Amino acid sequence: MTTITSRGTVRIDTEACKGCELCITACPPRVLTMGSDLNRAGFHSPLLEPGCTGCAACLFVCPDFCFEVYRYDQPVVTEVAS
Amino acid sequence: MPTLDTSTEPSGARRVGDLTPDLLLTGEHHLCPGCGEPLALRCLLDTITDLEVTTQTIGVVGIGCYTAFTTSIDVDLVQALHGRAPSVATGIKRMRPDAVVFTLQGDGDMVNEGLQEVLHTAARGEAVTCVLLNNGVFGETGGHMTATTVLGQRTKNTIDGREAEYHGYPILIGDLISRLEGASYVARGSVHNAGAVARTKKMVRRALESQRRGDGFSFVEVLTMCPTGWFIPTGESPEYLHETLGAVHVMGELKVDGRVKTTDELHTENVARQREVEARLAAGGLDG
Amino acid sequence: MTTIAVRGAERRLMEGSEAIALASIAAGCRFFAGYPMTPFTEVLEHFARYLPEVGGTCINAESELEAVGMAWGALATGARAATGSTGQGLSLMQESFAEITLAELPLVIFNLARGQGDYFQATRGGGHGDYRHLVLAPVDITEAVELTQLAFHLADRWRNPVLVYGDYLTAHVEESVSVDPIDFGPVPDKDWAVDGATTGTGHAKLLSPLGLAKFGAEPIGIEAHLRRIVAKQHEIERTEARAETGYLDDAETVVVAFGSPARFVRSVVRDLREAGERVGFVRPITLWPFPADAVAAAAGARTVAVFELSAGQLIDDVRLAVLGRAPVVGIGGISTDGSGFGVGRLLDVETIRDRVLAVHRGGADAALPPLPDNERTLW
Amino acid sequence: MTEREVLLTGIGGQGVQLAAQVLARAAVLEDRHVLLFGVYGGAMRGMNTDATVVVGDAPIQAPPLVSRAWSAIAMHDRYWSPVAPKVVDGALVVVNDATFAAPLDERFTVRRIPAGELAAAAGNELAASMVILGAYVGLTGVVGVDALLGGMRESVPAYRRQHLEVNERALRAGLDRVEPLAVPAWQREAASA
Repeated sequence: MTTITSRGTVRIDTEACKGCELCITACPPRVLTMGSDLNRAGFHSPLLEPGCTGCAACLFVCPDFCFEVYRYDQPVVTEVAS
Repeated sequence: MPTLDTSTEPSGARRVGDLTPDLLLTGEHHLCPGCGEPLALRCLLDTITDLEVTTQTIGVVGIGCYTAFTTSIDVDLVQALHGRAPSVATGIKRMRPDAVVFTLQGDGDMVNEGLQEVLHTAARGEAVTCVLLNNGVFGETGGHMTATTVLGQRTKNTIDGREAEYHGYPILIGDLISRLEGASYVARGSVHNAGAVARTKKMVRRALESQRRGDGFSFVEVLTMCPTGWFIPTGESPEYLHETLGAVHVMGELKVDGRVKTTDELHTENVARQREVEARLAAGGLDG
Repeated sequence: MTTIAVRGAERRLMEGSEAIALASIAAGCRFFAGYPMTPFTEVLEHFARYLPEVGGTCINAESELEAVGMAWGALATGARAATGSTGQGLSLMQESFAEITLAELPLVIFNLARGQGDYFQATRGGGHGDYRHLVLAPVDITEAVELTQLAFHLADRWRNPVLVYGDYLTAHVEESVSVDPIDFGPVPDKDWAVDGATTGTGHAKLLSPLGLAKFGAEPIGIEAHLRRIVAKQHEIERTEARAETGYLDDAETVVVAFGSPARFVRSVVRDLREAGERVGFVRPITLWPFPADAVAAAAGARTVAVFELSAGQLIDDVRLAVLGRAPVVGIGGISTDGSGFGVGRLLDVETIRDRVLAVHRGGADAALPPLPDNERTLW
Repeated sequence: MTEREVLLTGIGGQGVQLAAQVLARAAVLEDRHVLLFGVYGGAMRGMNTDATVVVGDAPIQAPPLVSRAWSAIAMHDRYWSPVAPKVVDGALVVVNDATFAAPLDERFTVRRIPAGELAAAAGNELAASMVILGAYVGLTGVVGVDALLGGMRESVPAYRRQHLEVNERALRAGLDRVEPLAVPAWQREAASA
């Protein structure tokens, strides 16, 4: 086991997402990946893995206004299999 | 790797960025996946909010994909004809000198159909801010060549790429405008990555501030992705923008306080800027 | 009391162009944009001179396209605004005219034309889509002062463009006139005008030719929007037609003419009446809506003659009004001078008299006398 | 309702348009109704310059291109021929003697004025049109002397103020040259003459 610290997190409006993947490449810590579920419009939307810094890069590049960005008062530590 | 719940508001956290700009009545829109126009629009609308000029702002919009936003932008708007927004903005500004007046046009609108409008408005030094969304294609008709399409760029009617001998050369509109005496602030930004968006937002802010000071004409060109019109995957469009349009339409503040910068100066600034953005992202954010 | 009111109120010699500018200002016009073109140019000059005196703005626009765009913007703020040109320049503005009409903005347009061949352009519109402009055609400078002010009133009342159609003579003849403000009554509030105050309140405004409404408001829909405009224009058609008529009761020949040439026709008809000839005239003051009832009243005559300085455009509307109850014959035609700006050989009292008499005596099939050999080369 | 028409003709530079302006403004000063239409397309290049002035006691009904004129002023004979048919029989025609060499139809009441000489004597030979206008006003009384001088002052642009005195002397020279009210424009003036 190892730990990953998240200084921030995001809320994602998956129904508004059109699956363009701009957020995936824009994310500096690379914690966004495309999910396999389809939303009602038939698009894939991103998933968040631990390690978000709350930098808001995803929000800046999202054409569909899907992201709401948060910074934790105290960083959140997630344990993951190494 | 586990995935986290992103459907609800987290506890023990403060919100640092909204879903939808305050000046949009709804975030829902029907522009294509990966379109850069909503990003540029966000820069503009958030800046109007930040500058606290909401109850004195009037916009004029041309005809393009972004026109779909006219019903959801919570700004007093006048719908103009293709190419004609700068003249309409002129009439508005002359009758309401205290208003903050902006135009929103695409490259087909501004640089093809209405080139003389924006040039004359700049030359007159009208205290309005013209915003150009430049993706090098007519997005709304399906990806046809415009006056800003760069050499080699594939469009529906330059299917093997734009050739100078056959299709002529692109117009670098920002550069052209920066040479006009009446233009006080001219900048060219982009929305191909988060750093570029943050920088573009700053340009819009400086342009609107210049207008409010009464310095003269201000202009922000924003390079935007059009993966549909470029016929490439959405994920590849930011890099395509940077390598193709961005290589010709060089980004940066082309004219500040009446001084025109050289292309070398812009390149130097761009390299420094890129380092700064990388450092800030590594440090945890662009909004600070 | 403004400087302009003092300027205009005293009866003095002024050319039509100046009278139009002063009458516009008396009507509250505070914005004008135009591009010089003979014989319209002096209208622009006078606006440029007088508007700043009342805190207004006149822009010497870089083209007609820009002139009409600027006026569009000024109108959007609720200001009374106008543009103008010669028919040729108006051709360039037609796209905007069409959209401004569909956006329901009260534009006033001055056409100081190179003749009467712009009748179709004025009454049918050179632009796209279903729209009409009210068209007022002054006979002289005194009437131009009145109709210019009426144009601003009607534009506001109907939220529809109004075109004032004059010519070289309207622009350049000088007459002793006074410009007294005329009160035509109240007009609706311009609650649609943009000033930025509703931005960010959730109730921002949108001035769109498509009848679009902001998100959350009751959507109108493009078809319903267009139908509403058409209904409005039917109401204009029903209520706003104006004409001057003379001697129709027992006239055997009725002459129809508009604008400056109608002044010549009126003079000819009066002279012929004094000589005992049973002739009459109808002068449409509004070209749209066309005063069909007034013209239909002429259908009792043996012959209806149309005098216009064009290949025959007004005559179509006259025929539609008369509906075959009397023969309608054109006694005008192409008439210009060597410069192309003026009005040419046909605009001559003796020539018109000969032509009216030919039809009066010989009926609709009568051969018209040839044109006199006195072509004017310059104006 | 009486309307008095005067057709003015000459070549560019002779002051035809100025004379028309002076007469029209003078009539407005007397509260008459006036129509003035000047035609001077090629005037700067020595071509024709014409004007129509109509003075009345009610709003002018005559069209701006008059076909039956009550009187005429001709500064030059070069463009007289298209004007002559529009002048009625017996009408007063005042001409500048030196530049109107052509014979004039006997159906007119002609007054030939040596306008150039009188203007030169008044201080500027270029003021010939003012001499002719003075003579015309003297003969017709279409306006009074005070109004005539007032109309002249209103018509001269600010940058030509230095000509006011010469113009006044020229107008008076014309007035003095003719028999007063020989062809009266108005009945009242004729009766009081």
